[in-house]
Amino acid sequence: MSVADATGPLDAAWAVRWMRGTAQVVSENRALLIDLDRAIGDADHGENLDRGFGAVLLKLDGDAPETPAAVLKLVAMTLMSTVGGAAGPLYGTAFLRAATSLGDTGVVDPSGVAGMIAAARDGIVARGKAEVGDKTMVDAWTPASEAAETAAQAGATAPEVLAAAANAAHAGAVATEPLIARKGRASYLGERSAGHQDPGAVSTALILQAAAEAAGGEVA
Amino acid sequence: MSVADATGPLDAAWAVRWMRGTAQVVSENRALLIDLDRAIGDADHGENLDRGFGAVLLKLDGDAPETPAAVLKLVAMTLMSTVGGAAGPLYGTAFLRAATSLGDTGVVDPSGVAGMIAAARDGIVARGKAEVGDKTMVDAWTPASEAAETAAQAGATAPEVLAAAANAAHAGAVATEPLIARKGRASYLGERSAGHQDPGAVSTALILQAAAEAAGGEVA
Amino acid sequence: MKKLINDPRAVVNESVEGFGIAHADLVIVHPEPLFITRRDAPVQGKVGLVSGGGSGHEPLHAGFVGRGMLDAAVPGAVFTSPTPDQIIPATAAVDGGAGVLHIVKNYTGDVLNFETAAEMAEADGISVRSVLVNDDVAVEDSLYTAGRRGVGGTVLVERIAGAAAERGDDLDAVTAIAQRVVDGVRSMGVALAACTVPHAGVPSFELAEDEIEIGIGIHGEPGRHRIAMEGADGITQRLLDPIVADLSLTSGDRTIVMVNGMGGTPASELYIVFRKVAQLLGDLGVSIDRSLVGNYITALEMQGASLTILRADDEMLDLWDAPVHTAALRWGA
Amino acid sequence: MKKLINDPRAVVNESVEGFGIAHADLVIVHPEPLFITRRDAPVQGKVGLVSGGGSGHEPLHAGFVGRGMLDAAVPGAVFTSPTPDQIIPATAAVDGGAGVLHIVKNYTGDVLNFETAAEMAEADGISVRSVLVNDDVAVEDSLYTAGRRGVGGTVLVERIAGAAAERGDDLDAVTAIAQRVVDGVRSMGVALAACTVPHAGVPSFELAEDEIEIGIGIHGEPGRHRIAMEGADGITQRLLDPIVADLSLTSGDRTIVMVNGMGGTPASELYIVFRKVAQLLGDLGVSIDRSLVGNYITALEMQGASLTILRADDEMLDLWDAPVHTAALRWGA
Ligand SMILES: Nc1ncnc2c1ncn2[C@@H]1O[C@H](COP(=O)(O)OP(=O)(O)O)[C@@H](O)[C@H]1O
Ligand SMILES: Nc1ncnc2c1ncn2[C@@H]1O[C@H](COP(=O)(O)OP(=O)(O)O)[C@@H](O)[C@H]1O
Ligand SMILES: [Mg+2]
Ligand SMILES: [Mg+2]
Ligand SMILES: [Mg+2]
Ligand SMILES: [Mg+2]
Repeated sequence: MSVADATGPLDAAWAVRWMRGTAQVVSENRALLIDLDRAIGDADHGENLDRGFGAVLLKLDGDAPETPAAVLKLVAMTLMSTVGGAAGPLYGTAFLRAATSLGDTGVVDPSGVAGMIAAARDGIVARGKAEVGDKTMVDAWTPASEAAETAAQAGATAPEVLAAAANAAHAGAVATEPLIARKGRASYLGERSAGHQDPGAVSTALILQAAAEAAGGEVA
Repeated sequence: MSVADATGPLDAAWAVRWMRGTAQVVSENRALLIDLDRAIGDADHGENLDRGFGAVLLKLDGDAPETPAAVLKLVAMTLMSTVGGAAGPLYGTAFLRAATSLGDTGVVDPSGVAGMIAAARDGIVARGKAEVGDKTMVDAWTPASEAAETAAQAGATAPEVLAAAANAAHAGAVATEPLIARKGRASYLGERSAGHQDPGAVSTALILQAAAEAAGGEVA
Repeated sequence: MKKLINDPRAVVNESVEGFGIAHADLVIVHPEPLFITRRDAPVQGKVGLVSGGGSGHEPLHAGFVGRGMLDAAVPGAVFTSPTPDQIIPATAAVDGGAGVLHIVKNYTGDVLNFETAAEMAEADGISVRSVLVNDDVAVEDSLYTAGRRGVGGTVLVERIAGAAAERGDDLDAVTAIAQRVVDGVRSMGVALAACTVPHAGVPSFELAEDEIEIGIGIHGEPGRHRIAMEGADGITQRLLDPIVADLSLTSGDRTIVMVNGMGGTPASELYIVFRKVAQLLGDLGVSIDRSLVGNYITALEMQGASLTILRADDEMLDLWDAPVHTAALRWGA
Repeated sequence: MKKLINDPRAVVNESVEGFGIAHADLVIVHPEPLFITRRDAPVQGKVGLVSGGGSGHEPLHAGFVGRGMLDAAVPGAVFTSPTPDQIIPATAAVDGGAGVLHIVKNYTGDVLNFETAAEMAEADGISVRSVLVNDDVAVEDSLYTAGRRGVGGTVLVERIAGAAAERGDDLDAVTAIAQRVVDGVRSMGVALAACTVPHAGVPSFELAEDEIEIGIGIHGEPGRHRIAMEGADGITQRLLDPIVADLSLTSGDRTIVMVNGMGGTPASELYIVFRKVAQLLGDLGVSIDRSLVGNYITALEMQGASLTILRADDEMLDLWDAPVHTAALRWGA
């Protein structure tokens, strides 16, 4: 079974599939993320995430948390202690807040998905103080959160909500290309930061894509 | 008057023309000599000689020694204090011994030329302990000295003796190409020193060529 | 990419391991999670100084661990700030009861990770203060940037605050003098050629044979702008002018000057830069009271240099002169 | 060629001028002819130590002028030994009545120029001895070479002989201990990338992305052979093996080890090499009693490293530990 074909309820097993899928897609895109970061940063984003999600895989092999929230909390703690840089605390906070938003629910419903993504986004903003348009991962999480909310309110299934979020995140990441960075180390480049997609926005899209695929959602 | 056209007796004025000609030809071949030394040494031979003969020019501008020997002694002292490296003491000794061999003669005759070149060569060997075939400037000075001696004994004019020496030095320099160096820093390369002409042998040929040209001798 | 390394992912661990063996008289390397403390840590009653950040800037920070400077250094992956789970035990290990100062270079990653660590160490009952070094005048400190970067000034902060801690200043006083150095120190850098991050494997940027990057940081990132190659004197003027302007240096001011190599620049070239700095400051009537010329905060094997100037007062100069004994900076001890 | 220089022909003068300003407390730069002495030279009754050679190896030699090491350094043009007219006044300037030792690296040019200078200084009534450093095991000491080159071992000779002179040994004794160090020290180097001599303007040799030069000297000359790129551990083994063999190091031997950067190699990589040296010597039962890791004798901005090992005895270790205060090496003072 390839991770992309998996379907089922958004339970703890889904969360584990999501994380395994993320590890795989991050590893496949390690060089791309390094390259994006090389252009406007310090060439480590792909390496950092690959190290972090590699550690997540090891943790998941040893541990089988029983709720989606427990999985995400384990991920949060692992990323926090292995990624470093800006992305470590930001993604760590995102997954921690996402976990908190889920409480002890066993299966995440559509509005739970939207709430989880909103919580993640808000956590990143609380830590990093970036606004939309600053050319950061917030430019992927914000449209993702909005799309998820809209889809959930329109009655979409949980996988559909995730797919909507992933697609919006992807569009958001692409849209960072012309922007001039105002947060993170790309901001040091001033106008020279324009013309490249933000690595954190791109990795956000990959992570949400993995979430949707783990749920069997169709991602464009 | 270009230095190459000058003719006349081998007097102090000739010695001065020789040195001005050497300064010019060394400066023109600075890059070539650096390149030869880069291949099997440390890339400074052309720079060292250019600095040294540049200093000689300045000295000659300020001072007008009255005998050939006095010119060569001034050159020797100047090279000794400005060239450095292996070539500085070797050429310094060569010109000092050459000067000594001339005594206070006002005009150098054919056998005087041969004696001067032999003295220079012997001085280099005394300082550097190199033998023919070791891929050093000795491989140019030795055939030059032999050719000068032969020409002088055959009744050649002084300019002709110089021309014979210059031609032999040139041939000697070319013949260093296949040799494996056994003295100087090229020896550190072992077999990798083969395939390049020795920079000091090449500069020797240039110096003797300038001597002949300053005397109006035909150099092939 | 050609480097004297084995596995790109093992660079930091193997290098720190070698460092620990070479300087076993001075430091202890704690491997898991990785941090380095001075051998006699914690020094009872002394404020502990912790700094850290991405690796690749050696000798910063581990090379500055020892008497009169840092109590602990926390190295992250190359150019990646360390994680709280390294910073927290390092903080605990050097707390001699008088609290701990975190010296943090102003990068989002460093700030967030040290912030988290400080919070958690405080929760464990350790008094923690932080000072943020942001001395790079190449970056404007504005709403449109993450603020000025922390670069060469860090070395001076670590030395002077380290001396203050060593003489027995309390946590507030050490924090205050560290902040005073931050306020008075500015830097500017230039790159002639980029460095190659081991895990990336290709140079961080490409420069033509006749181009240089002005206003670079210490992470191989491109600088503020690219200009045509110039002589050392002209480049030095470009580094100096914005610092003099930002600090409003004027006749009679005293300074500590550091001309720092980025890792791939010969010492001879750094002294040529220093010579011009001395001339130009002399022309302004500004005195150089102390100086450092060498590789102190690098970007792997980058070719280039940075200039750091601190407007110094009597106390700073006294603290500067106090004994220091670390792998990379040593006098009076 | 991109360098932080102005005019290629002014590199040495401008660099030494900057050095003199930065270290005015330690040295005096004599400009014409160029040489550097310790500020308090001549030290009455102390044997004077003079070394020198081509420039481009900084901090060698000027960086080692000061208490407990050299009394004078004589810099030639880049990679070109200095001339007698520099060496003679340097020798005279540091003769405190106890005579002068010339520490000469074994290159034809250095030998001839120092020889001439020594003769002329003797003629002026100064007692001069010479010691020839020839520690490079990459070169065979045979009829077919100019003998082994002097490389990293020079630093150790200067330090230990400098300490002996400082404690009051007479000229014979200082010469003897210097010679003892020469006899017991060996080195071997590797280049990952060549350097560019300023007046030449192009790299001294070209290496493909996957090639390295083993057995290089310190003048940008090609090495003994070219091999495919390897990991740091493998390269370290290649540097170590011939030294161990040549010195016949065996279990119980004590050593001073220097892992030296050629100018363009990050400190982190040197520590990775040192780590492996420590492992390998440990396996042999050979102890590392003292060590240096850093840029001590360089070849401009060459990328690479050299390993130097001295079989040390009690006296050498004691002298090593004695106070030294120079720009580039300092402890106990
Ligand atoms: N203040 C911030 N708020 C939100 N995201 C940020 C902020 N600063 C940086 N980022 C994100 O972090 C990414 C860089 O992550 P990474 O390269 O791992 O860390 P570092 O910048 O420390 O090297 C950027 O592409 C950006 O998306
Ligand atoms: N022992 C020697 N005897 C004669 N000539 C020598 C000897 N050693 C070196 N040379 C000559 O010196 C030349 C190199 O001179 P140069 O490059 O100026 O000095 P260095 O080798 O010190 O850099 C060689 O090409 C060789 O001709
Ligand atoms: Mg990054
Ligand atoms: Mg040469
Ligand atoms: Mg980073
Ligand atoms: Mg030379």
